[in-house]
Amino acid sequence: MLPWYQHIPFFSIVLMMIAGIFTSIVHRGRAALAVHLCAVSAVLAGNAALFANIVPAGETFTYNLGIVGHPFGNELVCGPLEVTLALTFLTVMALCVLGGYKGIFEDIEPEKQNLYFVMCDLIMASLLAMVYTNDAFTAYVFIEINTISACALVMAKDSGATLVATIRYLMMSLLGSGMFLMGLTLLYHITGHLLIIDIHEQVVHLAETGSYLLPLTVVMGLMTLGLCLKSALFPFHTWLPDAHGSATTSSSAILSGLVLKGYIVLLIKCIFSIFGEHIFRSFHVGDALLVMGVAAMVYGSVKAMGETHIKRMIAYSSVAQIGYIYLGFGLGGEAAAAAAIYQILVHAFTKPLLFVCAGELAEASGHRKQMYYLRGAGHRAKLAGIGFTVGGLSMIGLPLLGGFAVKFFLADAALSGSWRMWVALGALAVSSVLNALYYLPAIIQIWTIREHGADDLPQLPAVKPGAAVAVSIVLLAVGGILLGVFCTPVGDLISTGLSLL
Amino acid sequence: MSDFLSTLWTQRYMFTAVILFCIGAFSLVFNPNLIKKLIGFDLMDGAIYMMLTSAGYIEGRIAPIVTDFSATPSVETYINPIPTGLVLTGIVVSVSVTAFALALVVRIYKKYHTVYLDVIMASMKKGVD
Amino acid sequence: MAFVEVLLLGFLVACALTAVLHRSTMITILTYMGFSVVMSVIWMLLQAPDLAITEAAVGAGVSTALYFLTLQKIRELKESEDAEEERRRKAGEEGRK
Amino acid sequence: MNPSNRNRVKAFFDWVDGEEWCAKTPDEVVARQEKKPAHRSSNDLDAYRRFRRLNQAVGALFCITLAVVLTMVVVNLPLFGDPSNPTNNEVSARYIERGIAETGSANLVGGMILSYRVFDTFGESSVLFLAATCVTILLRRDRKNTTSRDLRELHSDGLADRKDKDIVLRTAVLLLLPVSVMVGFYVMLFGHLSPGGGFSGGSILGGGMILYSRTFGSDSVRKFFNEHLYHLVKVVCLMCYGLILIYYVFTGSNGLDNHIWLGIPGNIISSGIIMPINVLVGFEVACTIYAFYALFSEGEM
Repeated sequence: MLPWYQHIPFFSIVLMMIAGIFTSIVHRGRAALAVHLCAVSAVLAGNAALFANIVPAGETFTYNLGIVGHPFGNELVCGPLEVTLALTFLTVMALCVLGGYKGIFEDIEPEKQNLYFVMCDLIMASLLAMVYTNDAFTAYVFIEINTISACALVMAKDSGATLVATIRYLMMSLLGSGMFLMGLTLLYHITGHLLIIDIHEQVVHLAETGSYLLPLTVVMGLMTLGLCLKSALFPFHTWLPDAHGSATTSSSAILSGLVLKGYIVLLIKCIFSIFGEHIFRSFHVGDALLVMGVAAMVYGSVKAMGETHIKRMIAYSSVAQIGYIYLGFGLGGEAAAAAAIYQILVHAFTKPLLFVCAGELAEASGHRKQMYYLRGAGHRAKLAGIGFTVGGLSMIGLPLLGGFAVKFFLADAALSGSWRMWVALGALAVSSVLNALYYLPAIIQIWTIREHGADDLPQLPAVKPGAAVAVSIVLLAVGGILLGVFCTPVGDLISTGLSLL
Repeated sequence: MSDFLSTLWTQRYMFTAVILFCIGAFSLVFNPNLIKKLIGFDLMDGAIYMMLTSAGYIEGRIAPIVTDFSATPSVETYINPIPTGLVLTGIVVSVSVTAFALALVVRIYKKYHTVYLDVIMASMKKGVD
Repeated sequence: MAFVEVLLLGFLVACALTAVLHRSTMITILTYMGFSVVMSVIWMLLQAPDLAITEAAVGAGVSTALYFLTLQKIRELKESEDAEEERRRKAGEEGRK
Repeated sequence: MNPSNRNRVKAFFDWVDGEEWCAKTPDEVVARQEKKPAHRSSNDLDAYRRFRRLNQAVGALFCITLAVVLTMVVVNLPLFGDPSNPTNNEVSARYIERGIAETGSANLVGGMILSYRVFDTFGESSVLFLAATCVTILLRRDRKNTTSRDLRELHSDGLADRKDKDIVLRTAVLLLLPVSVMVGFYVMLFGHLSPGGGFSGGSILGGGMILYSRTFGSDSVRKFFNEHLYHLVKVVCLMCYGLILIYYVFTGSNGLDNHIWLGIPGNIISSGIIMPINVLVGFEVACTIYAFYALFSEGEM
């Protein structure tokens, strides 16, 4: 018999899927929300127990999904890094749904509200599967689940703009999954395995003997390119601002906080588990990631400065933040990768916080999302204003906030001396300044008191946030602050997890 | 050169798959007509599946469906069953995606009266939405 | 045998090119259907009868049916739009009279 | 910056962004965020048509490059049909040699995906479920996607009970229908003995239902298959599948005996969990495919 906690990853995934299937016959939206929250909390509790059991011991285990042992079936793998990521994703998922639930019930037709939660359940299942899987083809299947349900989240609002954003997102994603599957096919052809551990053994063997080098390079290129397309790395970000900017609040939060991260987690698996960091670097794919990451950091910020629509501005800032993650992978080395993973965690808390607060602020300004109309919104919705300020300052990189820790770790990891150091440090400096250039005006704008009669805006009443939204904003902000304050233990945890991968 | 060509002939299925993949990807990304984009996606997926299946084919062996139960099946008789299984899974995925995307196309047509993505984008910019 | 293979593979490429490049969406869908049928023959050649059955049922059946339904839906919408336009135009003319 | 220069910069940004509307230069931003938003500038359609040409030329170049690279890869791959390829390793050998003993299925492919790789296959069934749900969100009639004109037309045209009066078609479908139902059930039930399985069998069944509905009107299908039944079948099938999966994986991973009776290979009642799953998946797929059709053509079941 296995220890009880080793069953948790599998049961988490299957429970979320079954919850999704069950939700499709729950005909009331609020009941569906309750089912979703129950399922997520149950899985969260399970994963917390798993965390408590394996992290102190630094234990890693694989779990067979079939009747026979190791190389003959699907497998899950779980270590400190996986369980940390899963915990973060689950927490953020619940908070995103809570934070945007008003929007969900307003934007979606009553008879279809339960279907929205089906999508949330299945997104969560696919994220967990992508985190825990040890089988490359399972990863592909769950990538597709993730793609379809993410598209459904975008289109749930059912306006013209969201439909077009969805189809653009879908086309880009389909190209991405096609590339990934092509890479996987070639990889299977030259290694003969689908389990990540076995593929790694074969890849090391191939790299040593020098056979199939060209296919191996192309495989790396295709798989990385596919995942970059899906995680909106510059210059493949074109679908992102439309999709994230036009969707309903909780969809935007889930999409930028979690869905993009799922693909990046998979990329971590590709780099560290499938190919091995050393081999990946020796093929210079990492340098391409570095360049694109830096370009994304600068370009995303510049475009965000030009936006007057608050959600589109935050969406462009996501493009820049994804650039930080890729910068970490591009720099190479365990420390830089740990910084990139740290950025995944920080961004998973901060970006949903910004989206939820932006949604609240817009609601306090008569559902208008243009910067102009948001003047003084912070006074009308105080909590959201504070949340937005915390999130924005974290993005700029104020000490004691999550964003600062990331920049510190990245800069620290970059101090290796090669040309990459100068690129990375320069990009970090420029991008911090640029971040400040669009977040600060936005923050000032929402806290500026409007004089009577100075403009043509109607006077709007103050809005009290609902309990669920308040909980969501507070917990997301606290999460971001905790990640900034306790950066050393969390950083150590990530480094341990990374070395065990 | 003749070496190259003879290898290419041996790999004829994969070579065709590559051509189809590129045609499909081209249509998926650069064709403005949404329905043709989807056809491109289906072609692309078909090409990948052909590549995967041909990776499992072995000259002179038959499909892995046992009819003689008296003896243990021998590896020498049957082709590799894994790629076929994977493709079976993949086909379901691609038909699901097709259905979803076509539903989107219908809705978009209802809204914008065209299936050309660039025209839709242009009309969105004019603020017609 | 080699001849048959070349014929089938060539047909696949030709179908794909026609489907992508032809102006008419109808032809595109029809050639895609042909593509699926030939694909299922190729699955037989590659000793994958499971795939042949699935491809014939799904690619040539369900997928194509869905494409046709979409096309039909679009045509219906177009016709009803045209009719509406016509009615509106006539009403406008009568109003002017 | 002079105006023409700025236009060029703007055009470049637009290009990188997939022809999106773009704001002015960064310098004006701080000031502009407080200004009242202007209406988005209108753009000429012709510009897009010109763009289409350029776009496609670039695309063709890109795809040809990709084709050349992949051709080089293909030439360097293990050869087609060679028994000594890396793919023919101990894993596939085990599936072939011990597949029947361990799964009880004579169709080794079907046996493999529903026992060794059953988790993948459950994911695949969920993808189909997900697609059906998405199509429902998009096309099921509600206030947003149906105007009163649509409804009026639907009823006045008799679209709601569209029937084909053509006697040839009706006879042909009547002849074809039993065959397709029979083939569908055969493929589904014999999925562990012969090629096929739940998915292909279900699609054939669903295709039969589509034919029936097309010829005799959707009302005649509604007599035996309505939305209620659709939800019931879909959810019950997937739930049962999920429970079988949980039991199977739980016992398998613990190394316990799962007490699943494999039967005598070659018999119709054999192969443990594979035949039940094939049947469950088959029903789910048939329902889903008919649901696709009904939602596409009428917006309701």
